[in-house]
Amino acid sequence: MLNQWLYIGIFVVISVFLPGVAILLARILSPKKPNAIKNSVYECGVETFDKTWIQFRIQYYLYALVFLIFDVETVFLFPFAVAYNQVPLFMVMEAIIFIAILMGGFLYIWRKGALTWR
Amino acid sequence: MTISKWLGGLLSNWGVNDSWSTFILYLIGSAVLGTVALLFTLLFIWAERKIIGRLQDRYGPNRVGPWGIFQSVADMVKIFIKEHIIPSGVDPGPYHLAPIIVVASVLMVLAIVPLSTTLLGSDLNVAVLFLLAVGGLGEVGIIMAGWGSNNKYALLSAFRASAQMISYEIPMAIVLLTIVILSGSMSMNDIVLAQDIPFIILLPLGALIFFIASIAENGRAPFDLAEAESELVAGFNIEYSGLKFGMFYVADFLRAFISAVIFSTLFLGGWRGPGAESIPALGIVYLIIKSLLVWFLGVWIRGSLPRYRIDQMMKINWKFLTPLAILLLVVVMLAGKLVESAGSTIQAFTLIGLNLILLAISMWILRKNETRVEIIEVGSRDRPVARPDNILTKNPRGG
Amino acid sequence: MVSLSWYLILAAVIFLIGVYGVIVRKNSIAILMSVELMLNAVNINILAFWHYNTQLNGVIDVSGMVFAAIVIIAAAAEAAVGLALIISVFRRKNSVVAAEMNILKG
Amino acid sequence: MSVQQVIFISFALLTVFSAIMVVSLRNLFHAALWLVLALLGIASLFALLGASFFAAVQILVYIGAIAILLIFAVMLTRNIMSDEVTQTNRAWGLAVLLVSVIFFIIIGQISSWSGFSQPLSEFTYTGQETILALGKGFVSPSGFALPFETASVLLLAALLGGVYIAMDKGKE
Repeated sequence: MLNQWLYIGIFVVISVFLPGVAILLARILSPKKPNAIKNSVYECGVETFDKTWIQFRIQYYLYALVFLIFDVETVFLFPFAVAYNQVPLFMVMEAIIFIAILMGGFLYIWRKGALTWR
Repeated sequence: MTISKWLGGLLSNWGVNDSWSTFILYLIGSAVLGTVALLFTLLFIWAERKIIGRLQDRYGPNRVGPWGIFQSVADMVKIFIKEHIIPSGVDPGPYHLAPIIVVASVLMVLAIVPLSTTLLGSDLNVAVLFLLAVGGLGEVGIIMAGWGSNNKYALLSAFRASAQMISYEIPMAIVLLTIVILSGSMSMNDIVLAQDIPFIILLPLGALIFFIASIAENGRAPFDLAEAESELVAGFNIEYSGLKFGMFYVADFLRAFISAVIFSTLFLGGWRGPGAESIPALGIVYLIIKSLLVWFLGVWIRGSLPRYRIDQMMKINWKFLTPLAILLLVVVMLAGKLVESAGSTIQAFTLIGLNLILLAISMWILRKNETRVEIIEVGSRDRPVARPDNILTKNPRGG
Repeated sequence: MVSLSWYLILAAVIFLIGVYGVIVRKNSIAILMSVELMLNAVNINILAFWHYNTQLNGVIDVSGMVFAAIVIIAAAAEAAVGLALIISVFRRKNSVVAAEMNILKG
Repeated sequence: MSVQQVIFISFALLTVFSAIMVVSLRNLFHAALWLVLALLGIASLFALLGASFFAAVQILVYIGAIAILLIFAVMLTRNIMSDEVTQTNRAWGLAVLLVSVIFFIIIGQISSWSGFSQPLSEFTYTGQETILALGKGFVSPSGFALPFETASVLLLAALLGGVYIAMDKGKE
């Protein structure tokens, strides 16, 4: 098993290395003539105002929250899915109950309007 | 694979011990795969531009070389020697790292794809989860790009892109769950081996959901609202120039092909085909042909459909795809156990039938909730028009 | 060979870095990050002992894995609700500093 | 030193360094990015322990979801002033002292245990065995069916609570 992870690790290093080297090379080859106007923030020609790091709407957070919960749910169903062929029907029912409990919450937030983009 | 055996033999002849020779082999293999993938991207960029051009009744690139085939090479050379403009006030760490992370997160997927019977990068026993996890790394890269750029449009676009990517990961993960139920394993190679009948036949609805979700995950049209020109200028990569921008560009086109590879591995039987077991090289050819078909479908969709609005995009995911995927999962779980003792033919037909029934029901629900958009005629009737016989002074209501 | 003690010491170090963060940080989101570090340190411990147990008994020890899974689920729930609380407080008081969340003080 | 030891030490150092950055940086966004790196280091340690499933889950849940949620929250609650003011309270010297004392107490206590320096050998399980065992354990009534269902209820509570608290009440 470690061998497989070793390959993954090497692949990760390579896939960081290749674009990194390419960018570095291009950086060396390319001309460098910065000036204040070229380096200003692009905002369709309008002078930029205030800081960029302003606050954003709550809706993004809500989606991320719902995603987190469903992600965790799905991830822990994966071991069950692997074992699916070797367990009897009533154990499958347990997994379905697991899903059903969360679906109750899903319906609630749907009714509440958390899934509607505003 | 014979080449790797030969290389291994060569290394052990040189007196390199076993673990080091594995290491070196892995290094060479991954370096070759990564480089080939990056270079092939040039070809994909050209092909996609050409196809989109023809779909939209244009020529597409047609100047450099026959059929403009060297257009992307020329583009690459140009982008390579372009100046790297670093806007003032960027957050240097995230800004410089983001393009590398985005490309890496795309390339990393290749590590787990089985290319043929004997040539598989890594037979990881949690490959399916790895697939999903790498997507998460890409989100981090995009957020870094948006944050580091010190630009409001970029940040807003990064927010949109990451919200879209995380949303569409849910139906994707649930469909993957159904695949794991059918194959009984999370390793990609086992999934390919389990496909005596390709899963697209057993799970047509699952394949459809997965395909839509993967288009959305890649942020391609019709889900390309992270780079909606009219609203957000150009997306999270607005402040990037030179090869750093080129990296985002490459990642975009490469991801389209790699997700086609993943789709054909999961649903079309990967490298399997007549004679692929005995001749491993044939497996790679089959895989590439299947992936090209899926990729072409994606390009076709990109060339034909208009972009969704953000609320529509979220609605499609959370109020249609996710419930449908969960329903499919539960149905497959129950049906698989209920017809467990029956023969494999009956099992297959039950699955197909249930899939089609679910598909029909969902289509019916979609039809019922369809909102007809009233076409409003632009322009009013009594507007004074600049015509010699109808000038403003003659019109009593004019002006 | 890597021995069990290495993992235990590493877990202790990360856990204590987390404790330090919880004590010292003012921003409540930073405190939450430190709590995540502590939970991860716990998970390293659990999985190290899972490996140890499995190796000792020769059968796969399920309880260790289930324990680790529950820790991850609890961490997810904690992050979701904790951050929601912080955002909610922020909208009322325009502050995320933990010491200023004292509405309940008599 | 063997290859495994080198790998372990490098990942351990990476994790500890990033963890220190998480608790000491002023810029919260940077702290969150360092947290991502620390979580990656921990994920690779899980892989080294033979717990592939948890390595993948670590990346998927912690980096793909929790870290993203943290970053979103950092951006949502951003004060214009928050980078300039100091992020730590005055007790940091005391905290360092306390933490190091606790560290030596813990290590002193457990180092006397007989299994402390037990070397961990590599697992022979290469396929789906460990995941299969976990999956069966989750649903079998003699195993951990009850904790599994309770976890679902916990997630439900977190979903409802989180959405209820975070949502806009009254659109005035």
